[in-house]
Amino acid sequence: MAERVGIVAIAQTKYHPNRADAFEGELAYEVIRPLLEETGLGFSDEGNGIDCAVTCSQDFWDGRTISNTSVMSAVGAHLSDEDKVNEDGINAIYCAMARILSGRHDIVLVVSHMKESQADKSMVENAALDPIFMRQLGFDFLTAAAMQARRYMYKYGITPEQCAKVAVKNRGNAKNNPFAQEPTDITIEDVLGSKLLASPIRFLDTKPISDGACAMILAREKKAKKITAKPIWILGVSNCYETHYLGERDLAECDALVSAARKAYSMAGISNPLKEINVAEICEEYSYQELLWMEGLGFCGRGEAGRLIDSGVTQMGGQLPVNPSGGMLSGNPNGVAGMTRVAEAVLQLRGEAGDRQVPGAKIALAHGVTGVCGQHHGVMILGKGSRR
Amino acid sequence: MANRVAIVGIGQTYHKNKRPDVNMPEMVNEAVRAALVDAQLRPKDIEAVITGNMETFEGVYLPDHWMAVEAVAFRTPGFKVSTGGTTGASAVEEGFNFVASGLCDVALVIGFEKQDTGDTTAAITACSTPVWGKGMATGAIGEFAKQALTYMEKSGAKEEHAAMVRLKADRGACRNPYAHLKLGLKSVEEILQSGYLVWPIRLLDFCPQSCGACALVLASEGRAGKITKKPVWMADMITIHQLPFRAGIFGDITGTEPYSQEVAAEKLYERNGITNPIRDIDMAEIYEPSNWEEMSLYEHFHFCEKNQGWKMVEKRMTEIEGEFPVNPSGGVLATNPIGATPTIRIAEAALQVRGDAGEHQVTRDVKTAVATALGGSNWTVMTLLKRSL
Amino acid sequence: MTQKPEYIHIKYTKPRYYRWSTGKYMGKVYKEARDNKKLVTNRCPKCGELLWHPEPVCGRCKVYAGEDWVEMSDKGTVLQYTYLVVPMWNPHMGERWANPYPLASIKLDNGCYIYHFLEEQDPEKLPKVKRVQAVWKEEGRGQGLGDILYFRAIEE
Amino acid sequence: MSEKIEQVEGLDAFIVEGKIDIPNTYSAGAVGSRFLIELRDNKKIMGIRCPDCNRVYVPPKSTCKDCFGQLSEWVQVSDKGTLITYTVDCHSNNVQPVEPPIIYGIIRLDGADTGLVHMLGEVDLEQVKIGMRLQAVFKEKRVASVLDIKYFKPLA
Repeated sequence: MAERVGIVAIAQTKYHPNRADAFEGELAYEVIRPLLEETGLGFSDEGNGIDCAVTCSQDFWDGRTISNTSVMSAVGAHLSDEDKVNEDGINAIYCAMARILSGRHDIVLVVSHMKESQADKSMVENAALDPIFMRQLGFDFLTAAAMQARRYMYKYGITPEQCAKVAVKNRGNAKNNPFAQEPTDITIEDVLGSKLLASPIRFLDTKPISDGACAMILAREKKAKKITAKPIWILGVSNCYETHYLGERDLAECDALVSAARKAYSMAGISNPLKEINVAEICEEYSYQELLWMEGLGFCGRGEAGRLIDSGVTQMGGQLPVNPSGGMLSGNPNGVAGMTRVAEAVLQLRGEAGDRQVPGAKIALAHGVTGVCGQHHGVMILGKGSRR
Repeated sequence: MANRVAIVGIGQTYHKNKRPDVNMPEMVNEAVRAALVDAQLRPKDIEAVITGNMETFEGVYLPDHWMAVEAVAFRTPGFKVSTGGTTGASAVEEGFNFVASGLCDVALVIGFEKQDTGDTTAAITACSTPVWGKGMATGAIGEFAKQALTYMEKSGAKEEHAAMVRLKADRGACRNPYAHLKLGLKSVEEILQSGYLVWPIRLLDFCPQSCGACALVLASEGRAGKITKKPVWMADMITIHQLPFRAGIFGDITGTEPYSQEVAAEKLYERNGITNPIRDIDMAEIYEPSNWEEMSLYEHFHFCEKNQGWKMVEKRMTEIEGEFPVNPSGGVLATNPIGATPTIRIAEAALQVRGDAGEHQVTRDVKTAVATALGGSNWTVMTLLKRSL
Repeated sequence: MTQKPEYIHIKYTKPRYYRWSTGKYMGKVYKEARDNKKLVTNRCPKCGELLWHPEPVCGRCKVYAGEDWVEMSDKGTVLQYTYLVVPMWNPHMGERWANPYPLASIKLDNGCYIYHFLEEQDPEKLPKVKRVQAVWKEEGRGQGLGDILYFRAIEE
Repeated sequence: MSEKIEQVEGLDAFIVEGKIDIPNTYSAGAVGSRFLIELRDNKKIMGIRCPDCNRVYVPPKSTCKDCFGQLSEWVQVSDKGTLITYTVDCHSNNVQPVEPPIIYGIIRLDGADTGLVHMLGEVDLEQVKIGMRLQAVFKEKRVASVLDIKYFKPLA
């Protein structure tokens, strides 16, 4: 890469179970307005303002065809340029980065918004399943995740307690995050005693229904340095698809994540992620996923994530704190969650993460996931200061 | 500076009303295979896959996930975009950005739509949120009807001119092996006898609902020369959105707002030193959802002066043999798999630049071509293609 | 003789349910319509134009528009209209539906353009409908713009 | 109309309840149709083999995920197989074909290399184990759908 791309400002809403008080455009503007105020930027293609926008939303969740029409005013799209990405928000950042590196744009606004409270989660997720062989069986992503959890735990001897530890850690971490939806003091016993939804997944192993938005501004290196004293650089990024049919995959593995991580690490020059990364924000819609995704990210060997969480390495104060924000389990909407992870990583690197700050964090990892049993993973490595 | 980008592989399906013989991924696979064959590449050469589709049209959430294997996306980076009617061009634009940025050297972009799956008009009507009033939308057709009325009143165009556009489209379609509607129309009168859908839009004035897919392989300058002897260079792309402030979703019928097409065209022409579009550009593939729209689009893209679009039609300037051919492929009036439609415009323009359009290759030598897309609340995407940069 | 191959189709007919929220800005419109039979919207502080639909940002000026609420006239001029000949599937109703009332773009007297229905159903008489006024529902308001039945031709 | 609109307590915002109701019909395609027709007419489960990697796909597909070859070599697989993973699904949703709890599982049939997602029946919840042997139970009335297999039951 000839030039780096920097994140110059981020904003997120407090995540909430029902934001009926805000229409999509209102929700989006809630995070866009502070960005404009913080950076002093306006919308302009004269080289001194935001020259295009990448949005991220889902027609199925919004219940509206061309769901981005709801936020056109908010993202300054009139007589300007906007595109909508239909995966997790981390991919919208990837898309915006390509727009800048292509030399065709300088300063890009990225925003993702979602009100899960408006839709029937199971029906939306069921509609993602192949309609010929899977959809008629009437299951959703939770059921599929339960089968993945079962296979993963069976193959590697991961225990329900180890999964529960993820929920306990993350909901506890959320107490330090003013944006988190459900910061709660829970115990392993609480998790294991909560209602069984789809074995082995229990109520406290899942994330709550959540509404919210996240936005950020990306700029090419020269401009980024002028806009802020604390730009955070995207050092590495990639994403990858897995095959759709659950029976064609080894659900105890996550090859797509391995591939995405390998490319992002190679771009960022990282060879030992556990050592070189100071803080990781991972999308875990279900508690077992944080363990499985950590293996995919190479923080430990296959089947070793249970031991990794037992060792305390991923707690606050550990060698590699994972999800200081409280993660997705503490409440982030689908589609926004990956962008929230990046926003949290930016706060960590800027030293502005408040009570959830990992001291001296220099390199951070953010991860986003889309689809059934983690069919599409995005990985981003962020850093501050000089080029690696 | 950024990499230059070329189209090195073009593939599309035969477009049809119904495709019971394939499911959606299999249909996409046909276009993908054709593009790979055209580029002489293997699946593993593809470094990123960008798909474009309106998911509510088929009722499939995350359709790119369903077709990961068939679209060569399995084990490959990529994502899906959707921006309404412009989707198939937005996907190309992101593929263009990915290659130009150096993030990858070879990208596959795919637009697709399988309209035998459900009522697309209904899905388009679902663009309007019930929050703003239920039943207060007639889908795209109603909007185009309003446009047609306004155009008639302002320009003096008659229903005959709209029929001539349809006749031209059908002539092209009959020479294009991939086109969907091939009616073999003989006369303007025949068209004027077809019934009204929404007054004054006739059944034959409007685009059909098609099943189909179109895939393009894009490559960086360093790779393009190794892949093909006939790269088609993507000189530029531009996207301009518009908000429906006034009285029409597809442009302002009060005539006081600029059209997104004008803004896009003016910027694109200025950036690329085009001062006289029909001299500096050799042909166009435009997204014309109705024949009425085609005439006003000529004006918005500055192919002619205001209110003169119908005269270009009358003078047969935009026929295959004409001095400025528009939609020799038969255009959207003949073939409309929505998510693929803008991709097909770019593919067909690229075939013309390559000289590979076969029966519907235009008479004029095509060194420069423009492809356009239309969608959303009058959003425009334009692509400028060149034989050499 | 070759047999025509049999192809299987799989049907899904269940609707997807939603609980859309109006948010604060459109919520104000719903409330004023229900309580006072009034159409309201907000005004951009920069260009001074009324926004429609109301929202926190002026799409044209790209600045925060705030909450300068203004009552709109319920009289206006028909700019353009069209009507459905063939009933089309309405996704929000789950049935084929041809609106008996023609849909029109109406310029309200203080500048906003809105879409609504016209009372006049006769295609012959429609071109003559120019000046119109909203006819409000007497019962069961609380449906937002649906609180206006249609716009009726008026003589001035 | 099933639509209900109500004000959110304490807010000038309204909830508009409604639906998106567009029936969809999916083509199974030539490959999918053959599989479903065999289920319906002959209670046979068919797979498709990739000649390059020898993998047998059940359910069948027309493109090999690894070799990208176009597949056409049909093979019949057993109606018996091994459970790879499962879940006892206790939560209910709007699209389940039967009342929960439902046991979902992925079953690798003898002769196949990929797993088929389906349901389990005639089995005690405590009895379900990864690795257990199962056999398909077909419905009496079959319509060429993946649900023509009623469920998989433990092999006696």
